[in-house]
Amino acid sequence: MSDEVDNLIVLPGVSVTLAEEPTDEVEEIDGLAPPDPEFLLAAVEAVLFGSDQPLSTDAVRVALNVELEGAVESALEMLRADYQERGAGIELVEVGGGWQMRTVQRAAPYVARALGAKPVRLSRPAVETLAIVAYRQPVTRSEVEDLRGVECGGVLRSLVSRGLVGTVGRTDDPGRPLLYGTTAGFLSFFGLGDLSDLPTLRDLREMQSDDPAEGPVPLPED
Amino acid sequence: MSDEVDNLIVLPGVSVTLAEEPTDEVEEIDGLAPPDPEFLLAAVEAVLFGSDQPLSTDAVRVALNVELEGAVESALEMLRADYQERGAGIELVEVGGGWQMRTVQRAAPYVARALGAKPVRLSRPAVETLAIVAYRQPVTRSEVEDLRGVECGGVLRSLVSRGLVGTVGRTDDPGRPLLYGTTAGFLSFFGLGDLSDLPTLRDLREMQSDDPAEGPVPLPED
Amino acid sequence: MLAFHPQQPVVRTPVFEGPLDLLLYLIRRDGIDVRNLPIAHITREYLAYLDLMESMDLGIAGEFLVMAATLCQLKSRELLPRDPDVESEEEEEDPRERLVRRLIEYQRYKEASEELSLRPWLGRDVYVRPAAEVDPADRPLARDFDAFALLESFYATLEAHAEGEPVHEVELEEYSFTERVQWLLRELDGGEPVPLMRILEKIGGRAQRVLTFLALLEITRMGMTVLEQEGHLAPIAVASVVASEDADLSSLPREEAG
Repeated sequence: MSDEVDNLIVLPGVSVTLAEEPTDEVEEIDGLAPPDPEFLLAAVEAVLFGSDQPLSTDAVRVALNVELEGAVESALEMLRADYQERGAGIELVEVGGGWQMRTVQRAAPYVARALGAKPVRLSRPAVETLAIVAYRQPVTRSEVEDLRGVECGGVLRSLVSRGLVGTVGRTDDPGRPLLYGTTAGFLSFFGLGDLSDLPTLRDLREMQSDDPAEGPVPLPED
Repeated sequence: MSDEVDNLIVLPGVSVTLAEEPTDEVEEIDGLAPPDPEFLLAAVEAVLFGSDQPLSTDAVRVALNVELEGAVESALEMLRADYQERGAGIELVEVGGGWQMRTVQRAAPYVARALGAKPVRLSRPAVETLAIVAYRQPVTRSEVEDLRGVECGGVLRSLVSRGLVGTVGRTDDPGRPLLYGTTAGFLSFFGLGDLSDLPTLRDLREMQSDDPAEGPVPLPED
Repeated sequence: MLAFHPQQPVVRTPVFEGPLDLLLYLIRRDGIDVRNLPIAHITREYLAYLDLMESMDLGIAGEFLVMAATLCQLKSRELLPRDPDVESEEEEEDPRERLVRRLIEYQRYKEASEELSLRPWLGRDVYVRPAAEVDPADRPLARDFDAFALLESFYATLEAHAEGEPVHEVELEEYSFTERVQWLLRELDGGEPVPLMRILEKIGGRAQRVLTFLALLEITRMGMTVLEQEGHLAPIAVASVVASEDADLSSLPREEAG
């Protein structure tokens, strides 16, 4: 009895407040209630908008506390189609295993101007080196240098510092040279979903037949 | 392979890096063509999306190189209405004389969760104010201020925006001031089933006197 | 030696990343099938280009000179009469074949890099949202204090700031139940409903508030007062239906002795 009284005295408005708030709400908020179905698309949009990194379907699902993965996936697809259909200035792309909102390419000069930022540049040696690392990874520096015919240490270092290339281990060769590979930042930078989205090498078939294991290239005599 | 022709340098004695920069790039941006009317809305959207600062109508106009100010203004209004109508997760707001895209308030917990945002601590004034509202609800701002002896408007507002405190009605006093009380979010934050679970002074005293862990640790004699 | 004059018509010449790059340029320029690499011709053109670079005072990197040596070696090798026996022994290491393979492979990656250059680059062709600090208002609250901390804060605040008597624990027995009823009825004289909270706030001591509240419940049960609530969210108001002088307090519970 006295317990009740204590509470009542301290909280004159208790009955009012209690009536207004259903108590089962507590559980929902502790575990963050998932968005109502009618708000799902908007919540997905907001979450992607708020992140400067690509978010995996699973990351979105966890952020929204939605149990069913299919719900988030179809919301993402709907959102992507929605942007496309209304010719928005933003598009939803899958990069590096995640979803990301980006400005459409056509709007690039206006965005750059608004940002007052010079467009990002990569030197030609950097792109060449990047291509070799991307297609030959994991690859050592000396392999890259053999392929390009020039020293590549500086270029590789700058690619590493830009987060496009990373070290992925060492070979067992003498001196245990480092192995390089591309990063998630590489995929994001070039708008690639994963490495299999890399354009296929045009001369691939020719090169395969050039492979010494398959016999020497028939060279016509001069 | 006409690409190679692009990588020309001016000889003699000009640095190699110049070759990577197409020389006509500067002209392109200076004479940036404004977006086609059908792309105007999308361009405005992209420009606002790409900027982390609010952009004035004029800044948008300059970024798009659009002469007519009215065109950008109506595009901004259309965009804002468009977001609202389709119940998007993003909204266009005018803040501090500029336009800014941001996530809708309703999506805030999901966005914060997606970003893995670090929790914030409630300030001492906020805790004090919350305590008064919790134990004296329903309570007006001026009553809280009388008790704390300082102005509490800002603190109350932030507690309301945090979802810990809400308005529960008005008094009949002149000016009909708002009455504040705690919310379901408050209960959930403190893990309370309902307001009667709020500890009383007796609970507190029991804890302090009866809990052996709270008592002084007996020092072993030397 | 050319001098640099800004007004002078400029001489444009390709920049080469390395000897392979230069060789590919010459092969393409002269419409040569890389598989049918005419060593004598390509060596001549390659050396001529190095001469040009030298005449323009451009530093020639070591790799270019190494390739020049390789080309000259290949050329002299071709001039020698072929010995079929030596040829078969050396087939695996045919330096010319090796050069052709390097050129073709290098070209593959050059083309791949050109395709990469055409893709939408982040920060050049497409832009993402700039990284933003989460608005503090949107960040979750740290769960570093509990409801007891709230209670302590409440009492600390009351004691620090209350202008009236501070909240003390007062012995219940010091107060008269009947006195509380009389006080309540006096407060409610006039018949106008008064918010319950405001009545209770006039009372300084917590124990006294308990007693007053119990008194209110009792006289409400007896029909001297009514509790009103206008709506679902409205505060509770109390109104008396009897004047304080007319109230019959004889049926109130007897007070226990001290």
